[in-house]
Amino acid sequence: MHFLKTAWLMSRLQMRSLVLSRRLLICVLLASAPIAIAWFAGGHQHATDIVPFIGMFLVLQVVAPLISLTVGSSVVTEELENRTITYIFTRPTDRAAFFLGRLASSTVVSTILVTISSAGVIWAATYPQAGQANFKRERIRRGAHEMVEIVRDLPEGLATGLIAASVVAAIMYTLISAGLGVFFRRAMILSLVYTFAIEGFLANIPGSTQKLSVQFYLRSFLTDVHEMSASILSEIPMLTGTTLYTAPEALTRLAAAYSVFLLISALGIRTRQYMMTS
Amino acid sequence: MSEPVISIRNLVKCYGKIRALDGFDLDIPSGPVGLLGPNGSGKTTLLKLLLGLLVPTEGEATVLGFRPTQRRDRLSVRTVVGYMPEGDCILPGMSAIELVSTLARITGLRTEDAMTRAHEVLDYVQLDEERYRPTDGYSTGMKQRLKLAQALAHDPQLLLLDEPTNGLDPKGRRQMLDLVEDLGRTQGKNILLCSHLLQDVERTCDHVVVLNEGGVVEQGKVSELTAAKGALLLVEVEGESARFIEQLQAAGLQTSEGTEGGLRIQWPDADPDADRVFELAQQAGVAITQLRQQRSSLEDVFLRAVGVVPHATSDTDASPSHGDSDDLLGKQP
Amino acid sequence: MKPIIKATGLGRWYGEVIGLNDLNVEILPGITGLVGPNGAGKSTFMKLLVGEMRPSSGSLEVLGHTPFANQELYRQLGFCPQQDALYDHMTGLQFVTHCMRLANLNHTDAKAMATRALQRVHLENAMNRPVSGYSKGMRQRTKLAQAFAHTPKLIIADEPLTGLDPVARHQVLDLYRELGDSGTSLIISSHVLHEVQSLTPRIVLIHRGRLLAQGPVEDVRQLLSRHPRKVHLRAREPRALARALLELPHVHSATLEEATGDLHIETRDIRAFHSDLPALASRTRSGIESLESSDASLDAVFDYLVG
Amino acid sequence: MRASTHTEIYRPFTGTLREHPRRWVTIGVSSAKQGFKRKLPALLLFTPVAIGCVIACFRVYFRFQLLSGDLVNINSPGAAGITLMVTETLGDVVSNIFTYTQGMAFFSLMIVAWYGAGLIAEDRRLGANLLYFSRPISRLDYLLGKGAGAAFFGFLALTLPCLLVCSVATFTSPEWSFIVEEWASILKVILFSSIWVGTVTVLVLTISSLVGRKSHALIGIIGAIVLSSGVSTVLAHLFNENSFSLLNLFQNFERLGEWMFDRWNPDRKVTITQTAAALGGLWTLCLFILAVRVRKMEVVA
Repeated sequence: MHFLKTAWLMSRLQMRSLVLSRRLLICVLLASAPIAIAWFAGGHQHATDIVPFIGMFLVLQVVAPLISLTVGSSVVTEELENRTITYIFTRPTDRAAFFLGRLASSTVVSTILVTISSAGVIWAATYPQAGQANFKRERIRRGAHEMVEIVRDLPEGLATGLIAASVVAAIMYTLISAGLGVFFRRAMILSLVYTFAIEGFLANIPGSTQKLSVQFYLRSFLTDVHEMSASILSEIPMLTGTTLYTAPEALTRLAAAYSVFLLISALGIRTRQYMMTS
Repeated sequence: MSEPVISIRNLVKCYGKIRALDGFDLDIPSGPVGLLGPNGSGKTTLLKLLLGLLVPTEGEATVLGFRPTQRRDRLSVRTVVGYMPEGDCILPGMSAIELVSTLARITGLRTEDAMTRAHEVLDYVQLDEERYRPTDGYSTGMKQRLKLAQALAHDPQLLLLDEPTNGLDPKGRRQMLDLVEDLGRTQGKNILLCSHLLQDVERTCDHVVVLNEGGVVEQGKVSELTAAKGALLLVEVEGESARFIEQLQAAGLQTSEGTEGGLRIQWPDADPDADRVFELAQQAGVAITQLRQQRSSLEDVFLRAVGVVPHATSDTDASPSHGDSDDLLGKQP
Repeated sequence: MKPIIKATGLGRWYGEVIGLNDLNVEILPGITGLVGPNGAGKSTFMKLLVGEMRPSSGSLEVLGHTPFANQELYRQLGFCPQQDALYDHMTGLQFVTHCMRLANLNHTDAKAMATRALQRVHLENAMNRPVSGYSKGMRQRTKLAQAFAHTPKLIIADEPLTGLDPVARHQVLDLYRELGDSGTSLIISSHVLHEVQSLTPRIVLIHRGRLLAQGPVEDVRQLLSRHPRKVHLRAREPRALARALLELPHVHSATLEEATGDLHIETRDIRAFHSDLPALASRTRSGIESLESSDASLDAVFDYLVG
Repeated sequence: MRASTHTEIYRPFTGTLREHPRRWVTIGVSSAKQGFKRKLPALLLFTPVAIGCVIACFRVYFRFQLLSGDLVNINSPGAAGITLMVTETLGDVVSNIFTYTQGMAFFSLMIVAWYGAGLIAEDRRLGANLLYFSRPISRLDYLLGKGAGAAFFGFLALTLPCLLVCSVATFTSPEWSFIVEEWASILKVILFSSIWVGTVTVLVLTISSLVGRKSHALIGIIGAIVLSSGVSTVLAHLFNENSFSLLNLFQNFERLGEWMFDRWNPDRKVTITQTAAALGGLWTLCLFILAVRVRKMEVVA
């Protein structure tokens, strides 16, 4: 019971410090970039071209990891760098509760932001008057209603696939950077290196090593439901030689990896000694 | 007294609504001077104004003939003033010798002079072989001495020292105070020393200025401010003090409990006769371990000046104003 | 009395750097001052005490528990860390309340306790403002408030007086005295030795990662028999007094400082000196004006031991 | 000789201060010196630069050798055709330099970023601004000094190799023809590379002044470059319009070079005025931020 209460307190603390932080501002800017691009592109190209293109290359490969890393790396590292972690670790609380609580808040924040980003891309790309500067105000207000209509017109499953993939991406990458923060001081740089150097490398060379990257599974969500994005993927020469999973398969595997990494991190934080160099 | 080193006329500095300095006049004499005041009393603002880092809202200050409050002298005043800031400050990646010589050259020394000078001041602060090592690994004591060395690099006539003993262990503190004392008393430098440790100021300075809430509340010579008030003897005894007290009272002396322990003996006339006390002690069979004329300490002077009753031991009788005496925002009009 | 802290062969390394080496110490309830030069291992010892680190060798018991991440211990422990770090987006009251809630109190109790603690450190006027606007002294006092708000059995404070102005120093020292009087045990590290001494006679002195001395300062001074005790006297007729004093068997030397007229005496037996002095003074009537023996202070003991 | 002792502990300084010390030079030199202390990153960053420079020099050298007929007898039939072909492939001096600067734009950026990222950020973190501004330096001196320190390494990576290529051309060209006929392009090369180095330096210093650590500044610089070029590429791709490439620093640089060396591609929809305006806008923004931040650093001192 106390464990849950601590976790709740910790998640509230994290939520408050996140909401007021400069990090979140950067994340919001990051999240809005693809939406803005999709909006401007909306007038020039058809939504079925824009959504997979921006969704795949910008949202899933760049924006989702960046937002999740920025938010997730604050879970342990921020307290450690500010050296406020002492106040929590010298209280009768379970350290794992600290980690889980803060991770929960971060995950919620990053998921919301990434989902907004990908949903925004769909909305902006499909909005009838997108890309035109002289739109009228009332049209915007009616936009949400119309969007539902237009999303229905999109090829089947494209919207759900992209949103599902971005939710999963946010959850995964947040844990990765938070978990790295448990074990290493420079979590932010390490997770940047991991996602963009290691994973970018693994995901874009042919062969079964792709299965070691999160990106690979995210692609499964898109191709499984939508032929259009599958055709985009097949245009990338590096991706030949591997077959993607179906969405449920991908989800199970990711869930398994997630639980293992979560367990390792939770155990790690209970046993690791944190040096606060003064 | 000779020409004042620093003279200040009606200096006002406002940050928005807050008046950090509240328009005071002040003449600081030559020699080592202590600048005291609670946190947020305007000490730091004053130092920044004297260095020409801030522009005052009103008023004028003169430092050794320069006017740091004027645009013209804003930079040149810093050639005659050495500043030792509070907190850890180092130039990243440099060794001590590089740091001091670089800063000396920035001040305007020629390259060859700067190198010689850097070695001399580092000798003075006793940074020996360490001077060739990067400063990142220095201990607090070494960093503090390095900071003093860089302030001395251009042989300034006035030194502004901000908390030079902060964070030092007893040995480091003694070394630092020895240096400050030598600079002020033997080398004849003008020093303005800010410190929260009143013992440091008492030891190294001849003169003190107490700031509070942006104004000067007390200034004068340390010896005069702490001069003995009346004939009061403070005695510490070992053994049966009850009998001793009885005997003292029988001899017509008033006694009371001292604030820091011990026994206060009030003498009827100005010149106390301690031999008499020893005589009575011998009769009472007690040993005397400590005997001195009561002087007020600098702490008493300080606490009185900033409006706190000295030795207010319980929380309740402390005056309400000092609850946030170090509270900058609490001074809004 | 049962010791609150018991360290046996305690050691801690950071790679090849030694932090603490074979430390054996028992600390009894009450106020204890932890002193030592920079880098002596004080901070390491504190970190081991509050369970931020595990020892590399030996064992450590605090209130009967091994400290590392031990929830049982943290119920009875308050820690005031050295670093000037607080959650800047919170108000003082929110911060202390938050700490109390982590100690498993419900919101109402936590808030009441936090308010009381903040009042005791004189922050009642500032406690509803964000911590980011606090001065250094106010931050120190906030840290202190969170350490004692839940009435722990033991409070550990690492350099709690740094950055405080004399007024706040005075108040905080008084608060420590009160806490000590009310039966809380305190372990306080500080570099300003006379302040430690004004709080407590009992010290633990660590140097180069080893225990150098422990116990009441006066007793420690007695053990340092190879340094004769020094006494400073000022008298109307110092020469006559010096001559008389040198006849005492335990007086080692007498030096007269020409410039000030101060008389410095070295004696092997300070007790005998003190008890002989009244007789001698009243016999010679040399007009003693002051008598001080400064080298029994913690400062002096520290100097003799650490050098 | 008269006996004397010199046991004084503190020696007063008897010299005089310079009348007009160039204080920013001191800061620049000391910043550059700090950069030289770390050997490994220097080795890694300067290796591609050195390789590129050697290749360019060799091509220029080979070309003039061919033209002068030392290697192949021009008079022999057939050889003339081959010589012409090879020299055409090797390109003239200016185009070699131009190719080099384009290839090294990214590396020179990384070099300036590596050496410049910490210059202001670390100063603030370690409180060095307190020490600097207690000296008689103005904010401009400070900025110039820091800028000079970072730009020095950009100069090493870009301007110096270009000058090397020019000097190789000068010495190998027959009868000093290169320096006689094309002296103006040497000046252009210097100007062009200085513009790039200056722009990059200002950008790096600005980001450095906004964050508190060197690593954050590096992340910020890389992020800013990657994001701006990514976004401009995506936009340009989606709209088939080149004006979005104004957002891309590298492409602006390329266009500026094309204009200066008379290689303007008529297909470009962007005019040189627009490019200049984009670069000018960047400078203005950066200098404004720097002015505000350094002012704050002085007062917080």
